[in-house]
Amino acid sequence: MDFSFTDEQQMLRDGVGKFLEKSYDFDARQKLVNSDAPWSADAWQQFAEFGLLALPFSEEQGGLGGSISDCVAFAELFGRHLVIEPYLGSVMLAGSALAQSGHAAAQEWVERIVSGEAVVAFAFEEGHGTASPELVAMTAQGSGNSARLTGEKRLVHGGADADAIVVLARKGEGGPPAFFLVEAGADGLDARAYTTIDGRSAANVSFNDVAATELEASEEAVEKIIADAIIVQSAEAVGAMGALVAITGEYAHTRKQFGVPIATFQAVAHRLADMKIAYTKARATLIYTTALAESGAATPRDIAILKGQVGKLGRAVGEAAIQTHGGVGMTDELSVSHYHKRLLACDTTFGDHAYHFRKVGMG
Amino acid sequence: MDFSFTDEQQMLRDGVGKFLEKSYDFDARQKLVNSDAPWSADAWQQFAEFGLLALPFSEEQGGLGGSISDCVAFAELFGRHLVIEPYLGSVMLAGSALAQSGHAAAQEWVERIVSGEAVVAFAFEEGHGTASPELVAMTAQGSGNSARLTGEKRLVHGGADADAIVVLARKGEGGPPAFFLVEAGADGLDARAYTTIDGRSAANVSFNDVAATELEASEEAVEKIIADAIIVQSAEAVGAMGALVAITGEYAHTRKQFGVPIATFQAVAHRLADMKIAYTKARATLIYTTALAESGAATPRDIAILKGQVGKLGRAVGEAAIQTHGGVGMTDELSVSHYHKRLLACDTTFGDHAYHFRKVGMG
Amino acid sequence: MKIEFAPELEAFRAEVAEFFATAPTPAIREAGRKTTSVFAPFKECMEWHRILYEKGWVAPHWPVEYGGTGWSVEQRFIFAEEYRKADLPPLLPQSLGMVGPLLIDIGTEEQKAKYLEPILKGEDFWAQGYSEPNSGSDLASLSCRAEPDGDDYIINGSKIWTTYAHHANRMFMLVRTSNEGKKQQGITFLLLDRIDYPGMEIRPIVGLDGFPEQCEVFFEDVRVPQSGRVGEENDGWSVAKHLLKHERGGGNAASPTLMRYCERARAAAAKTPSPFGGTVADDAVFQREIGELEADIASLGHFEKLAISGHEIARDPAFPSMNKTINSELVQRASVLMTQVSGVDGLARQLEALRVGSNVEPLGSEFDLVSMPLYLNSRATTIYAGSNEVQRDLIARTVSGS
Amino acid sequence: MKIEFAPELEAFRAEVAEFFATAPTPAIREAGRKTTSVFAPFKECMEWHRILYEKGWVAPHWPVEYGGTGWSVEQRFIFAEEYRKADLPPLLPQSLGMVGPLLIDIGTEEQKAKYLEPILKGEDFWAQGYSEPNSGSDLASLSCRAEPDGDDYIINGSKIWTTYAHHANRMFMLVRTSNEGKKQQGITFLLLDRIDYPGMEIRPIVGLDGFPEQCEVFFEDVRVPQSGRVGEENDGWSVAKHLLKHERGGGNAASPTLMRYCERARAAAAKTPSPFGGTVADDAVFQREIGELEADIASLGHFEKLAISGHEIARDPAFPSMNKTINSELVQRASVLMTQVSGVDGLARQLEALRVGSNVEPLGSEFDLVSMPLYLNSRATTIYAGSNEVQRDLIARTVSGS
Repeated sequence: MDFSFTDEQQMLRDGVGKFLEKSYDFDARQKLVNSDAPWSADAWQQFAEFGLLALPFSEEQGGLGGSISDCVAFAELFGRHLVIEPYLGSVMLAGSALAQSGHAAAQEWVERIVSGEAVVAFAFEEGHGTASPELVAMTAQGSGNSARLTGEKRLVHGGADADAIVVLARKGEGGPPAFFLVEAGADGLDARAYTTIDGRSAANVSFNDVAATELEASEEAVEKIIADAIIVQSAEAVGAMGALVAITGEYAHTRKQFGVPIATFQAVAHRLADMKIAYTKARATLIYTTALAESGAATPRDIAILKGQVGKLGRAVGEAAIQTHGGVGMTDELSVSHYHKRLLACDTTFGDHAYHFRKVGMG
Repeated sequence: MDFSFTDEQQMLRDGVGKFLEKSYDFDARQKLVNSDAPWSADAWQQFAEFGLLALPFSEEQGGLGGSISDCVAFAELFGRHLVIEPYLGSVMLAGSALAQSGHAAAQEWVERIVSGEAVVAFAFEEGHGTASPELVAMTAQGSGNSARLTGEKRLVHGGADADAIVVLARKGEGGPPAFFLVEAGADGLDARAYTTIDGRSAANVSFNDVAATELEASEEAVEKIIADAIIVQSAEAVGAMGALVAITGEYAHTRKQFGVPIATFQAVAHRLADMKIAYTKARATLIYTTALAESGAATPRDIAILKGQVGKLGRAVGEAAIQTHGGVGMTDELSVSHYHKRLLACDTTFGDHAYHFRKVGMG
Repeated sequence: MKIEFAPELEAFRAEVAEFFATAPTPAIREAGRKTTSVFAPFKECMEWHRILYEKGWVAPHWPVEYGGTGWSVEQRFIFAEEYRKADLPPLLPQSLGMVGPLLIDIGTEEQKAKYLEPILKGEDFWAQGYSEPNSGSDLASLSCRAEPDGDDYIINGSKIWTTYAHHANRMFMLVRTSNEGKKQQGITFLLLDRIDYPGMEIRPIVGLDGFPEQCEVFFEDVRVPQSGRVGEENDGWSVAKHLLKHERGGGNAASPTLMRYCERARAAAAKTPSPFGGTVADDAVFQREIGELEADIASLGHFEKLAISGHEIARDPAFPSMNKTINSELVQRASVLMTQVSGVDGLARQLEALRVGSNVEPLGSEFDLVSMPLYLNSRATTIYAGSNEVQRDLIARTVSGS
Repeated sequence: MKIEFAPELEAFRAEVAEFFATAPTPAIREAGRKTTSVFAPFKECMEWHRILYEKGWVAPHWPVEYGGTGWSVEQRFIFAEEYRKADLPPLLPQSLGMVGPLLIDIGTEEQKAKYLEPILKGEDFWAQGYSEPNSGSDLASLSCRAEPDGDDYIINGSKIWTTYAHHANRMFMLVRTSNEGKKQQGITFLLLDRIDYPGMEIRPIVGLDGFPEQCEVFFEDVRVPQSGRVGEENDGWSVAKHLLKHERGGGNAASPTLMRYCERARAAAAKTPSPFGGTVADDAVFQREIGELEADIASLGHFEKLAISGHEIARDPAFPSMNKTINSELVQRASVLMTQVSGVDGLARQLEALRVGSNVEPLGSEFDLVSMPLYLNSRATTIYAGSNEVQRDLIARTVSGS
């Protein structure tokens, strides 16, 4: 067993980390969130230069043939810096859906994603919490190059700004879930854009008999793409948890009440201990599950355990961080509340911890 | 609204309390539990003299026409002193079942219960947790004076020592639950006696075509008798919780570690605070629900809330008391663990807190 | 023990329900439904305040001679229950629940004559100036300074977490008038007639939910009259402690609001498909969780009713702290349950749609619009008015074996 | 990152499973099923210890040169998993997990030569004498005194919570040899060759589950040789701290035992009717709860496997305390779930039926026989080996921002 990052992965982390420290500190991030831009084109270009946009794709497709642990390696840093760019949607989800398709148009889109030229959104959620592909209800009419989509997808990150959208929908009434490609500006496509609580550009996208191209995909391929996205999103969440442990520890040793640092109060100290335990548990599960996935051995149960644990523990760490900070933890000005909102969003998407724990319990 | 005990109730509490302080301290109780006697005949006789055995019965039946709040008034003290006598089974349950019946034999048994001459057990549980009369499966054949019972009842307090047993069983296949009277020593009756974790004499009782007398009872009467028993048992549990708060507070202010009383450690102090909050909540719900029942207005939901809260909070208080005491809390020698085991038993019988909360949630 | 269920009470309930069904304007109703905090939208809340004043129902918990209603405990609970059922904006606590009762208890006749009626009428709204950037849980360490100067004090320093100061016209506050002795000893309680004295500056603080609910208030050589002092100079700590009882313990019962959150969660759950089949409302796990929450809220209600009836429970010195602790943690639990029902539909930031009078349609249901802001805002309940850590310290001090 | 799933490992698993299926006697199997504590029934446990010794598998975590197996991390986990699946009694930790590894690390050559082999062979069983009636969490305040006298020490005082002292033939202990300086400084770590030295008295303590698992040990002028000292005089605290790492962190992984509890709970639940219809195993609430518990146990397993593989996580100074905290709280949660499945059938006190070799039939199933004693006994897990309060203090000390 080996659960450490390779030297190459460590180098990638160092490089990405230095860039984010320098160009993506919390103030810069907040300026970006509060701007009209859906994300930073500069940062995206920089990610392309680091090879992040090419990482998960095969060399034949112009990618770097990276593995899931490569993605985890830098995704922790994305979490630490609250990166809002649609990496998960465009690269891990839409990109992987396109890459596994033999369709010529799909291959072109992959190239454009890899080069940073295009961003493709991924439309999955249908409201309240579409935890798994098996819960997707939207149904495509027709197939191949002449499929038609009708219905609504919610929380589509980058849905109003992307160059195309990959939609997960059923192949005909009662059919299996499959991917469909829709180009931006297609007739009948309408996106209502908004910002999420975690500072991302998203949209609820309605489809009114929209022309789409079916990207053939096996059920296993769909499941694997979602599972890999869950691992990478979990890495982001674990990165955010680590940041909160550090920030809160620092604050508790600095902030004085009753003449002493609040870390000297046992109630505060024990909360810090619980935060560290939660972070350590979540990180251990992230790393182990990544190694399992890397070995091709991660089961749906393993993924459910990871998603459930990171969701539950992330929430707990966020709430503890706010409580320890007191009033200032409640403000928009400090990063603490933004980390917490990111962790809430990670818990909520792709099924929250209650959903996944129950799946584990169902055996 | 008035939620206080009346002067008369307060006098009863004072009298019973003084007796228990004097004759039923923890050492005496442990001696009794570890003896061969199923309970203390002396204490039972004393309860008769206080009128406790007559309290819930009407004056026409030789009782005192007391109310549910009268019973709650002294039952808290039973809990505080970990009284093991089968008051709940013989008086609140079997006694009330007999008292509501028009049957002549039943009336005679009531008189013998009131005088302290006889103890009657109540057979309800059928294993793992028979939370409600509607879950009783045992079915009587025949009816009236010639009913026959076959099956097993578990956790029958005093089941091997009582002079008779009142059994809750269905009136024929799919029929409503009703009470059946079986005399001790009846053919086909077999009791396997044991002591419970909370020091009570109980038995698993098997019925092999045993002759029984049906005590006609409406479903409402059955429900009311169980509800009243739940209130009285909850009062015992609340009394036990109050004792644990006091004992643990005392210990935390006496026991020193690191040169200071452990109560000065915030983790211990906050646990004491949570114990007090739990006790106060449980007691408020006990008192309010008692007042509701006294006014004839307690619904099944009210009873489920009481049972659930006392079960959950009692467990939490017991566990906190042991943790605060550390090693000595784990011993048979101190009362702490015995209170906890009593609270566990109260939670477990008549449906645990998880059952009742779910009933509340079902609306 | 007894509880009255007299027929008159049902008539009273009908009267209250009728009034709530007819008196509020549409904007007030909207403000009620869009309340995502202890503090309702200011403008509509004060409109509603004035309507209740006209009706004579604005301060049921005040003594009759000062404008209270003289209702029985049962009536007060019926009023609170109907109030919550109608989803009306809760009245703001600073004036009616805090400074008003304080002045009734220990104000001078002049202070009562001057301040109580404008509070009742909804003409005045008071801000509370207690916390400072370096004095949160350790309130007694406050350093905002008032120097006597003739008949005035000159104030220098700052206050923080001054809820709705940007809406207030008056302010009560704690200032340091002496550094001698224990830190609790040199504190004075002041009433400020105006919140726009020269040298005062108010800066709203945007919260994690995106709203400017709290403020920071800066004082630079602000001259205020000494006649605004409540109690003696340097005795403000005991005045503040007296007031805390109202803040933490008294005022309005919280359980009807909490039960209303559960009702709203149940209604939304009945329209929400469960990933395990059927609706969330029919799901066993949801029922298990909301059942426990409702049981805990019921226990809080029992606790409140016992207290209001004069039961000994309310004389426990830990009562206000227990009340605050239980209530604040239940608000958080209820709001977590609400966000769980909303799921991903709670993740959109919809500040504009939340504004009363907005013509922006919410993305999902009105429930999904409020659940997340309510959850986020409720993280403050265990922090403000004495953090729950401080409350547990206080409660623990009342637990001793002998 | 990678995890090996080599075919050899499956062969190893088969070999282990085959051995566990054939080697234990019926009494050993019964002892395994009736284990309701960290500490299995003594007699059968030591029988099993000796069988494992013969096989060469008694101390997988020891270095090969001292009798370890030299297995890979994967093999150790496979061994632990198969061990738990077979419901075999866990070996007692005091000798194999505590004093043995300590002596391997820092014992003299004489001590190693004398003590390690009898531990491996199961000839010796060591008791641990740390706590005293007035020194629980504050272990360093211990006062049991050892006065040097020629080549000996004379011990006076007492020890408590000395698990299985009534079964032991040797004992390691902490004694006070000096009152100078900080209280940690005057402590010495001693090995006692016998537990029946003149002046020693052992009194078992009956626990809340009814069993005499713990003991009190009294010393009155007990003369023991100084050659039993480990480390320097007055330096016993650092020796004890070193040992604590083995006690809290290392030794055997706990997650397979915990997962086995879940398996047993699931099997019992499948035979238990739910009051809401069907069996408890099919119930959504049960599934929700056991799913969360199993996920937490899985995380502990991940944590353990990372640590054993040499990941940096194991070098965190908080590692032993985190491991102890997580593990102990999961044992408690698992046992609560087990008692919930048993329901009222867990309320009977069945000490006699629990005895290995008893001919008393349990009242219900074997599961119902063990669930409540296991729950009751597990209340100690958050108390012993450094209470979880102390562990959290230690963990918190490793959290600082910079």
